[in-house]
Amino acid sequence: MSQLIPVFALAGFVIFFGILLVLVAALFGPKPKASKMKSMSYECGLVGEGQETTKVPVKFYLTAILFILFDIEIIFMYPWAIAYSDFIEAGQGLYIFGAMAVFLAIFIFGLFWEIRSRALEWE
Amino acid sequence: MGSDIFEVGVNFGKMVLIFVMMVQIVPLLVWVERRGSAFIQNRFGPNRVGPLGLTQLLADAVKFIFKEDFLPEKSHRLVFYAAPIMALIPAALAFAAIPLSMPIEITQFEMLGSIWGPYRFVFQGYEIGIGIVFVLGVSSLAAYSLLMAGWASSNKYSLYGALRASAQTISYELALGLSLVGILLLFNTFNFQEIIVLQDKALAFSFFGQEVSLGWLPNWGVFYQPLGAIIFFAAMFAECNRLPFDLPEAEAELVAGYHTEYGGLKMNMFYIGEYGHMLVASALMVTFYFGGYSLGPWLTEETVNGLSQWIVESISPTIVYLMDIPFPESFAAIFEASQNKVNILTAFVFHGVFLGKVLIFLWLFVHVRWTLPRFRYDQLMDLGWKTMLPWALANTILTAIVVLVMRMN
Amino acid sequence: MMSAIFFYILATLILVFAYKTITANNPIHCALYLAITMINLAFLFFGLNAPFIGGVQLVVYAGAVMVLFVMVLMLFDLKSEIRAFSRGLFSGLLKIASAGLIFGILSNAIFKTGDLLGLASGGPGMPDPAGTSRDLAIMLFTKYLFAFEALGLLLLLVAVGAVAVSRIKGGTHAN
Amino acid sequence: MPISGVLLDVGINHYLVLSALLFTMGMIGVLMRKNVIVILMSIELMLNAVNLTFITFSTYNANLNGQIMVFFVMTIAAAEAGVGLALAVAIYKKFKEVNIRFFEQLRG
Repeated sequence: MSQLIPVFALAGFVIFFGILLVLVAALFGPKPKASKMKSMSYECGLVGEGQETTKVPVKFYLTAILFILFDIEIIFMYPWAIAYSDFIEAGQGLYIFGAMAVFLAIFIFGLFWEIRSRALEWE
Repeated sequence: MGSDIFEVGVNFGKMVLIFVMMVQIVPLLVWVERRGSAFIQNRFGPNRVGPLGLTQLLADAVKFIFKEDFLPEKSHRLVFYAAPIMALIPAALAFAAIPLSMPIEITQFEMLGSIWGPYRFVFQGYEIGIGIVFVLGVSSLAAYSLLMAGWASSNKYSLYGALRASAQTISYELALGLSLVGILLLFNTFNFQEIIVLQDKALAFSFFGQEVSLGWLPNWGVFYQPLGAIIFFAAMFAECNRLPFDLPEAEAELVAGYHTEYGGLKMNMFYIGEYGHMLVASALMVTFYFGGYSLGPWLTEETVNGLSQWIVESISPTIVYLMDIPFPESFAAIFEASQNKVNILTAFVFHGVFLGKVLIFLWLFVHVRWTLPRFRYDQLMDLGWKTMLPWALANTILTAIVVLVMRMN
Repeated sequence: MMSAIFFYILATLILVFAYKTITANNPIHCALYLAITMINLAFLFFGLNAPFIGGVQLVVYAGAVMVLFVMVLMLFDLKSEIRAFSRGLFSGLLKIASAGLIFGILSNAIFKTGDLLGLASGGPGMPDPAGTSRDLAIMLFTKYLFAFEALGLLLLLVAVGAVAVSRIKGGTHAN
Repeated sequence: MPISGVLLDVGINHYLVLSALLFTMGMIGVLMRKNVIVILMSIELMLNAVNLTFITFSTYNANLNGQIMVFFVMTIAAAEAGVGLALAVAIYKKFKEVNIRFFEQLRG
């Protein structure tokens, strides 16, 4: 709890500072007349298309979903790593290693299946 | 209640200091980067404004303030302005969780007519018990600022840049998170302070019941986890979107990536975020693998303590002697030698050690940028998923087996 | 005193952003507001002496799941919806009423049984925040080992399933 | 031993009421919204409300089972979001539609 007040204070301070910078930029900057050509999005001098016709590869999405699943598996390893030595000292080293070995086998199988199935190929 | 206010004041001061430290590292790093690249490429770099071009960045900052505040058409105003603010948050929050020097005990002392109680001062924004998970979680928020900036700009290159950047960030986060499991297996704690204390001694471990001791080496993580250190550092490059992983900003393809439409101070805020991320990366590298603020057997706490005791005791009488002017009684304490001053001086020496190590890694960031060419995007993703992730897994399994063999009796 | 103020600030933030999540017209705004809600909830978990769960909330929910949502929404049509809510005045009222009913039942249960359990005033004790992560890990790998392995299998199945869905005819990656 | 927790001053009921409010909001979102992805987000909101209840009871009872349950709930929620979004993307790619009304007509 007492650890959390500084976290919030810092977050609040950073947000305040950021808003201040944005405001300063808005206040001190010159304000020339807006024109159609100028406010167009910059796409290398061509007439800007904006994002409405943009086709985005869905590949990114598959990467994100695989990321979530592997991320959770990695997060599961953290408590294991923390308690590993405790188990070893209690004489249950092989038990805890075996418990994680099964999990890791599933993890490795999943990873290599994804690689084999070419789900992670980028052309 | 008084102590509460004292604590809140100290905390607030620390927060401001840490944030200022992060913001101030940016002009310094930009200067180092420009001069360093000029040095590497046999050019001059900025050398006109001020000595060695040092005030070039000050001039730049002034210029940034007076740039036009530009909002492209069809952009989403709120998200467009929120993205650069969001870029500042992860690095600042993560940096404040890293201990910058050893904690010091302040004994009771009297100043300005009142007594200030015993106080434990930590050179750390906040002592958070699960430091590693907290830092990982906070720095995973960095993907939002990229996505927000890219989407709100209403520019297709920005959108591509943002998607590339965020896909790259999250892909390398896996290798990053997995390479830390080895460190956790070794030290069995999430707490940065405890990790550093465990590294602050001579290298010693038991191997099949035999004590192996190498007194001349510190007990650093890098000696146990060389592969993990390499994977961690490479993943950190990708997390910071630095060359050779700076695909989101591949100029030839994507203009300037997700911050194409940003200018002036708002673009500068993205830079603060990026360099702040580099600072966090270096600090984490130092904390996990290179002993944090400690130097193990090369510079023990007793040595520094003795040294600072000598300094304080020899300097204080000199000042009192030299300043032979009557100053108010309440200020007299400032110039007297005391254990508190020795402790503070020691902490500052260790803080210097920490900063030195961090600077070495920051220079490495700059050096690598001007040494290696950029990856292609498919090579980048292949490296992350098919090379670094399996190697990080192998590192984890190997560490687990070795720890099991070594610690089982 | 301080902690009460802290709680009320967090609770207000959570409720405001949760409300924004379900009312914002643009789905991307919804996702961003939901991310802020989840970050605030993570801080609430830190305050409730569950720091590891708070960290996991940050890493998994705020750092992964919501990023996936935002990315998917960017792949979709970028125009905001013209009508975000389902139509029909009567059915709308019915829906609100049923949600209110659920809330009434829940709060009734909370206030009726709080005293019954003897938890409303302090409770028997809290877990020590320093030791919780390790105790949690030990419990996870003894009592809940089977569930843990089963979840590993579930994650594998979901990974395979996601790739399979993207491969089916008309799927995301069909040629 | 002094307990360093938020609950020092606010009772358990505050947390439970907050959780109930969040759950109700999530439920309203599920019922009222049309976009299937926003509905998935509302479900996440409801799951988060349940997590908050678990953590609250876990802390007040000094019992870690609740925290482990939250860990599992998070895993399942992430898996559910992944599969749900995969299906939504697949349907969107085929029919260009994310309205939940449209999903009723999918057959076979």
